[in-house]
Amino acid sequence: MSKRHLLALFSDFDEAEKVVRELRAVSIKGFDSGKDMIVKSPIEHPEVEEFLGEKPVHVQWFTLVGALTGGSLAFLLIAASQGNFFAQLKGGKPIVPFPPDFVLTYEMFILGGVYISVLGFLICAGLPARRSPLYSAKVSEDQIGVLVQSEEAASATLKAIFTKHGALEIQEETGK
Amino acid sequence: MKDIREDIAWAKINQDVLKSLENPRKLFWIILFVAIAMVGVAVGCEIYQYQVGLGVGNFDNPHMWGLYIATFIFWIGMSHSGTLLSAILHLMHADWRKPIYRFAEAMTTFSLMTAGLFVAVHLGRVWQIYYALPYPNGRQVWPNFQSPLLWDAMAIFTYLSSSILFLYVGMIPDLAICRDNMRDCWRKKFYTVLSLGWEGTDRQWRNFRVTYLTIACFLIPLAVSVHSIVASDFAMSQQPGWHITSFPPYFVAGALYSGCAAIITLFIILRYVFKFEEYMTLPILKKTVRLTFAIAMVWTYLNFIEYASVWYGHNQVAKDLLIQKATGPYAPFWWAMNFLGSVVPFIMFFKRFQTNIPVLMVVSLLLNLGMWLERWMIVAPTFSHGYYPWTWDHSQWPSFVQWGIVFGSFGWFTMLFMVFCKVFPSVSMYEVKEMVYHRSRETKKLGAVEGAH
Amino acid sequence: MMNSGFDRRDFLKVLGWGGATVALSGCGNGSVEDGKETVVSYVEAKDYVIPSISVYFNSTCAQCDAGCSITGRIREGRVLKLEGNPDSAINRGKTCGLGQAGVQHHYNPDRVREPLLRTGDKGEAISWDKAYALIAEKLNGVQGEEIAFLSGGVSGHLKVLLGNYLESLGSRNHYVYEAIAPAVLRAANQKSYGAEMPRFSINKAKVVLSFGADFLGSWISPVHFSQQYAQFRKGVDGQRGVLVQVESKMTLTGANADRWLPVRPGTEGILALGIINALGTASGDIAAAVKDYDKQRVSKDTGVSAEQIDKIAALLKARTPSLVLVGGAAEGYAHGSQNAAAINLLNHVLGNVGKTIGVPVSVPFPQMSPATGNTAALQALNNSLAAGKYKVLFSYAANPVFTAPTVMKFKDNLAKVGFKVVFAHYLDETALQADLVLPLDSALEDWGTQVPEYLAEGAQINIQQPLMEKLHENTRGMGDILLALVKQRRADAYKDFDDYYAYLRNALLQNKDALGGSGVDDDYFWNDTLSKGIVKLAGATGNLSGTASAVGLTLPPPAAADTQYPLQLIPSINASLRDGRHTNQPWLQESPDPLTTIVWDSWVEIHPKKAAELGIVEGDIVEVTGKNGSIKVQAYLFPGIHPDAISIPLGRGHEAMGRYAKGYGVNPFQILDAVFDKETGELAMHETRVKVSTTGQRVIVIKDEGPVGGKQMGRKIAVRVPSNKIDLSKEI
Amino acid sequence: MSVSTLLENWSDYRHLHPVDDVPHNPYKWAMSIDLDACSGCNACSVACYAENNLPVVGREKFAHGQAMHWMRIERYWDEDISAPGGRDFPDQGAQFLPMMCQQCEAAPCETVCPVGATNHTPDGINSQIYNRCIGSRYCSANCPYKVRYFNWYDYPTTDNVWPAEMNQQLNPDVTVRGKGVMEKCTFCIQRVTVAKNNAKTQGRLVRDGDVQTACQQACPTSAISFGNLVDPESKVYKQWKAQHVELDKEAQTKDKEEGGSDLRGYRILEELRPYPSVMYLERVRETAI
Amino acid sequence: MYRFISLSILLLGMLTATSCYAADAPQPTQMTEDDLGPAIEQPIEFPHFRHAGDRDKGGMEINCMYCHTYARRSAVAGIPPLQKCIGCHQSIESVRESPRIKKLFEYWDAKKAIPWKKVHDLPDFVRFNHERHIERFIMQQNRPFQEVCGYCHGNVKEMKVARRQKLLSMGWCVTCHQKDHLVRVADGKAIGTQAYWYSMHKPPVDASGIVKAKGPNDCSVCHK
Repeated sequence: MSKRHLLALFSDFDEAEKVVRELRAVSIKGFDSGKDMIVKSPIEHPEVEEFLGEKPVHVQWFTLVGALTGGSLAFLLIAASQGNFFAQLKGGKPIVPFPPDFVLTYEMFILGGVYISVLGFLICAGLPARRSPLYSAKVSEDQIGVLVQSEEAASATLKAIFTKHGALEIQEETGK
Repeated sequence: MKDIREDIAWAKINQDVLKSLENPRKLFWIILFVAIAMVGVAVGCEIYQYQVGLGVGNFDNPHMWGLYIATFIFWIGMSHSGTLLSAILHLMHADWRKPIYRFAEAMTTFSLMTAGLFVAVHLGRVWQIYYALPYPNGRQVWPNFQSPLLWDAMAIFTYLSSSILFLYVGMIPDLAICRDNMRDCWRKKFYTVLSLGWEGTDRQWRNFRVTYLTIACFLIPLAVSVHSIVASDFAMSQQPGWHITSFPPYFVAGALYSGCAAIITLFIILRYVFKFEEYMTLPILKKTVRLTFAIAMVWTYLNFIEYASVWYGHNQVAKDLLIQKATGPYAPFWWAMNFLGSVVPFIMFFKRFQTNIPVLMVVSLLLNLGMWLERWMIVAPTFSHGYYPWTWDHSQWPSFVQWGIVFGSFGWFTMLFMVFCKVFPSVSMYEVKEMVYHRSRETKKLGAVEGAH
Repeated sequence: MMNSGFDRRDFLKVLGWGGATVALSGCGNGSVEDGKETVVSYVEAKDYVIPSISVYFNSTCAQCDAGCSITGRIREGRVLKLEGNPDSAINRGKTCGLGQAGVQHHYNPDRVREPLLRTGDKGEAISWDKAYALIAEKLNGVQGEEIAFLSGGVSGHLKVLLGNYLESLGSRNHYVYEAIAPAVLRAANQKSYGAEMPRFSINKAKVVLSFGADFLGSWISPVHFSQQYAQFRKGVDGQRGVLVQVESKMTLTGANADRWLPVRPGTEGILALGIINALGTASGDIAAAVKDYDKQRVSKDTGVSAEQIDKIAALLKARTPSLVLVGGAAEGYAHGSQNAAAINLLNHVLGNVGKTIGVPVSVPFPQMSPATGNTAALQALNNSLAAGKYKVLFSYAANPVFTAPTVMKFKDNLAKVGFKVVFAHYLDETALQADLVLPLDSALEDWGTQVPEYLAEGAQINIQQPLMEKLHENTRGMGDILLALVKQRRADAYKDFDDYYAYLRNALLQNKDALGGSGVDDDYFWNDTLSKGIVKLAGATGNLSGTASAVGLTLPPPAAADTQYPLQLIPSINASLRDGRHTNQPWLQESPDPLTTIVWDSWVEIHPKKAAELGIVEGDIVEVTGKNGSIKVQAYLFPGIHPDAISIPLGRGHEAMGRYAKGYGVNPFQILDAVFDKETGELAMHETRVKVSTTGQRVIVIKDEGPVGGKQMGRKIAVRVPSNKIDLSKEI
Repeated sequence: MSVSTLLENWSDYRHLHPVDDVPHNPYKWAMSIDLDACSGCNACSVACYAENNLPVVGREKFAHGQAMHWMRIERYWDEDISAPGGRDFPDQGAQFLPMMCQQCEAAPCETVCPVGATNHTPDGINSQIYNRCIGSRYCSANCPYKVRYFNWYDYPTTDNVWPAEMNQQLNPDVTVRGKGVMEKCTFCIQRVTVAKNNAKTQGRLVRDGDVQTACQQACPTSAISFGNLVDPESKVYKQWKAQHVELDKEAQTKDKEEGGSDLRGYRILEELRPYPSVMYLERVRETAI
Repeated sequence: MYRFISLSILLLGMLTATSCYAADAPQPTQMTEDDLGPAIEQPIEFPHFRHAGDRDKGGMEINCMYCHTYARRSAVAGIPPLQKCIGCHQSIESVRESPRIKKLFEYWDAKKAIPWKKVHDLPDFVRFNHERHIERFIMQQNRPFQEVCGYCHGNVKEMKVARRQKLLSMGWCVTCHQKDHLVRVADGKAIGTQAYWYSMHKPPVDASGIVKAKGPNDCSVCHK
């Protein structure tokens, strides 16, 4: 059964917050506030996360993996290449000297960390993404948007809630 | 006086910043043209040097290194401020960084790119540079990982790529803004691609926050390590004047120092060229200036600690060199370096100058000159006056080729930077909005409290 | 059969010069380019010829007259390097820098390649036949005494052939001219020892007292003496030899002396007598002669302190045998002979004669023993030229236009000669004056025999043979040329010899028995001789007949102070450049002067004190003015020189000769005064008085030493240990 | 799998050289130079030009300090000569010192080369690999003796360095260095290699005297001796032994004797721990006069 | 949630794989594969197969080193002197009139060296020593010379004009140098004792006293 999207724009966060809280409170058939609601804001906004409720972030796992592999890869590569067939003394130092290898390990540790975290970010944030059907440039300017998807039936109620809280504009997905 | 007006309409922020992509003042084009001309000079010199050999730069035995390495260090140092302002202040939630960190990071990236060039320029056989890259090859030989130069390469590569990522990630929301506001043209496509379809959804923001923070955390130790490694190019060797324990911190301090000075310069230029008076406000400038002054004092301290340790230490050779620096042919530059580095910053000590744009412009330039001299005074005298008296050489000076390439590198940097400002928003719009938002909330709360009386 | 030589010539021919161009292809990572290069291959090859394996041939070094034997390393037909030949008693496998540079004389790009005939002021290349014909034509109808032959020192069969030629011309005018030769010494030695060149045993002496004899640098047979010196330092029975050097300008030997005494220029003889006096062992006329040379006076005259004189005397008494040497510094004055005589006297008094001064040997063939050059010859020639006595002049191995003092007007006098033939390697100053220039083979392409003036141990004849195929088609060996010329006069006498090689082979084989080849097959003997490069033979030993006597020994008092020309000019002899005939060999130009480390240029050495007086600092371009002209040259402050003297090295300042010589430095020969030694008539090189004035220009002196000069700045680099702490004889 | 190689030879890869370690076996090339015999005549230097294809840089470049002499003769005066209050004349002569690459056992130049163009060979020579060098010049920057020379120009193609005839003199066994590479004294490694090859072919080790360096061969006073430091028969070994100079010490025990030792052997800048392979024998100052 | 974990595990696996590769990369990969060089125009099309080839294939089975005689005595194998070709050919009337031999004699009569083109050209400043390799493998180990020569030069006895068969790159040389090669042992001692002891690897001696040693691994052996 098909779902329809609704986008409501609000001028400030207090409005948006009220809407969200209400949407989470009321239970409408064919609409699950947990899954079907997305809040779009022009700035990174702590309150949003607050009133949307806790949602876990996994980037740090990527970071950990990246950093560790980066480091180990560095040390293995370097030590092994120093100990290859051409192993020759240099300046009375051991063939596999620790200080230099550790310096490089350190750098690779960071390199791995950064690269993989960014990779992780893209994966977790689902980027690059196709634009959602309903999008208003206003969001990137100064308004806050609430995007919901629901069944035909529920959309009316949702719209009502939006207008109640003085939505500046409500966009509706044109039916198929 | 406030860092920024709280009643700026968010829409206005967008307009103002986006304007900078459209029509800057005529001055912009003048600067750009001059920069390109400077690059031309450098390219000419490099071609000549490449054809004939490094001898044309007036290198000799013992003057094996010259301005190239000195300037290389200078640019590496320059790059550190971006990280400092952006990453450290970000972790410390100092939100006055927000209007100015974008161009600071750009500066980091571009000065690293400039520094990278000097590695190539310096080499005797640049066409064999790939020998220094660690990759499995048909010769089955590997670079020598014991060499500090290789650590350099690794560190700089890491630093460059990480700070580019940092810059980019931090810019995604703004790119989205550009995308939304651009009329249909190549730019629109361009931004559409770069913004990766950012829509500012809660999920995106959530991961964004964590990632940005993580990278910031990585960048700080990285930045420190980069310049310590550059320092170890010298400190690891036995040469008098180089083999000094305090070199790594000394280098880092110097790096931050020159970086901050450069930020002040660019701050002023951008403020004027792109009419950013609203965002790059005097109070922010003042904060930057104070920060710079603090770092200047740190550098001064480390600088004199270095002299002191050499002076009181038992290494007669190093001591001779120090005396030579202060009295020999390099004396004028050495004293100038100390004056510019340690005395001039005291101008910033006075409140009345902390917001005086012309004065600060001059001062910041002087400080950078001083920092450049510092690098030169680290490299050159040791060569001219090393361990072995028979090989001392006090009469060899860099030729126009070396000077030309150094000169050109500044053009190269400016060119890259100017182009950047034309293509990307050099002020972070979304974060300025955040700043405005939070500030206004504060005041609202205050207002409420007052109302209660 | 005269195969062996030619065989080798063939082998030398078969290979191209491929190797070098390969070597020169820069240091890149040249990719694999199959089929681009061609491989150098043989047509025929002897078994011993293997590509990339060197072959070695012995010959004789012709860079100076010391006669060191050399071994040339040849690969793919190119001589690459010269090493000493260990079998030679003279250099025992060692070489000096000058000798090493022999290859650069051979490969020199500025060598004359074609016979050149003067047309106007240009030289036109002509064929050899034409050249010979021309000479014949010019000689025709010219009296013998109207023909003169100027040459440097010659010996061996070349000398014989030359003699025959002159004889065939009916000319007795053979002038043997060496710009810097110990001619005064020879005369003095003849007087005091009855031999021109007795054998000096530095290695046997415990003390060597040298009056300006630079035996480590350029004196007589430096490589040989260097080896003796090494043994002398190790010491006889555990006592390290002590070297005392007396001279007004420090030579390389002086720099190695344990005690270097700067004497007032020209007072060496006085010091010698003073020492004899201080020894107090002399008797008879000697005692009489030296009685009024008491310490105080001598010290006043010479500037050597009285106690120093005592010390030396004491040392000479305590350690015997000792050896006293006379060098250029003592010879170069109007009273040079007296100086030398006085110094030789010291040897008699010390009883060194027969101990460290030994009986000379000579080759049993007087006609081959060297005709030693001197400067008196130049004077004589110059006078005759001035008188316009000569219609034809040959010149070989001499460059008088460069080395004769301008005041002698040699160049102008030379112009009076109708036809001037110069046998030359380079177009040097003299060659440029010639009407006909004949290009010579280099010493590494030519055949010859040579007998050194100073024979180290037994008598020996040095063989000179080609180390590689001729570099330039149209050069000829001096021997071949002379042979051709003499054939013009006496065709039948020489008809058996179609070239000098044949002549040489024949000449040696004739005396096989005397040369220790009795009963040996000719070819074997000949090949053996060639492979050895030396013929050792029982030498005729003379005897030292000289008796100690001071009769007629009168030394002038030191020259009175000259207000107009206060300074004595000492033209110093650089071990590698000598009289300037090797200046066009870049290695020598770039090898720093041992004492000043200056390269590629001339300089004037001034004592720092004197310089301070005159307000001169290093690098000032100063004008050195004498009675006969002046030269501008950079100043170098040098502690090793008497404050009343300045010194300019000889050998540089060429106006011709080649790319590496022309226009570098100045030529002090130009401003020498024409003062001659009273007895021998030798040019007194040190008798020129000059004044020095600044010109206001200043340059950076191009030298190897750093801005702190010879200081070690407290580093432990070159260290000395007192001799009483160590025993060198125990060392390995 | 090289990780296994790594683990197998771990102790090898980690041990300290040259301290607590025998010098190379079977060869360790070393030199000793008797400064009392050296007369500073420059023969060695010229011989080196001849053997090793050194370019004559000419007047201008020499003036710029770009000379290429691998072996340079240094001339020192006593410190007080013509110094205030000092002697006016060097009445005890000068001191000459032939200075060339000291072939350090723990060479500061080796560690810092980014591409490993200079290594320590198994027979203890500090090798310079021209076609690996990229010209970062770090090695020279780190060399306390400053005996490394850089090709600032492309000498093979420079006028009058090797004009047509002269390049026929070039030694085919030695690379002619082009623009942008570092070079230095190699202990005439081309000669050493030939000697080693011949020895191997005959199934023996190189004997003392099989190989001479160009400078040693020329030296008129035989002040230079060169040989294998681990061969008890070699002259160099005996000299080092007699002088109590040990390769792997930064301060010789003999120097600790009070009043200084009565032996002449010393190494220059030993205290920096490069463990040079060239021992100098002090020049003797005569006390009799 | 879980897909994140699984993703990171995937990443982990991926990167450890890379690092294993990285650790392995430093060792030379076996590079024995052929690499045919360009066909080269020679002044005279010298038919190797006819001289060195097997009898049944119409060859004469002449030993490589009969003509390339320098190979065992010096660093370069060298091209035989013209006189050597003539030495045989003047007495072989049968082919005397064939165009190639005619050409040969033209050169001989003119006493001109034949400008052979170089077939095996190493990069500049690499110095390969034939003598050592022949000593080591033919003289000491008595391996058939065609195998030893052929290792680098390919199966010449079946070629007409010689042509490069192998890569001859540094890596290619190394793959052979790092193998353990037999050292002939005289009275229980490896010939030249430690002369085969390169860098710090002492040659392994097994129970039967057989010594094996690697090739030299130090740069200055080939690059001088």
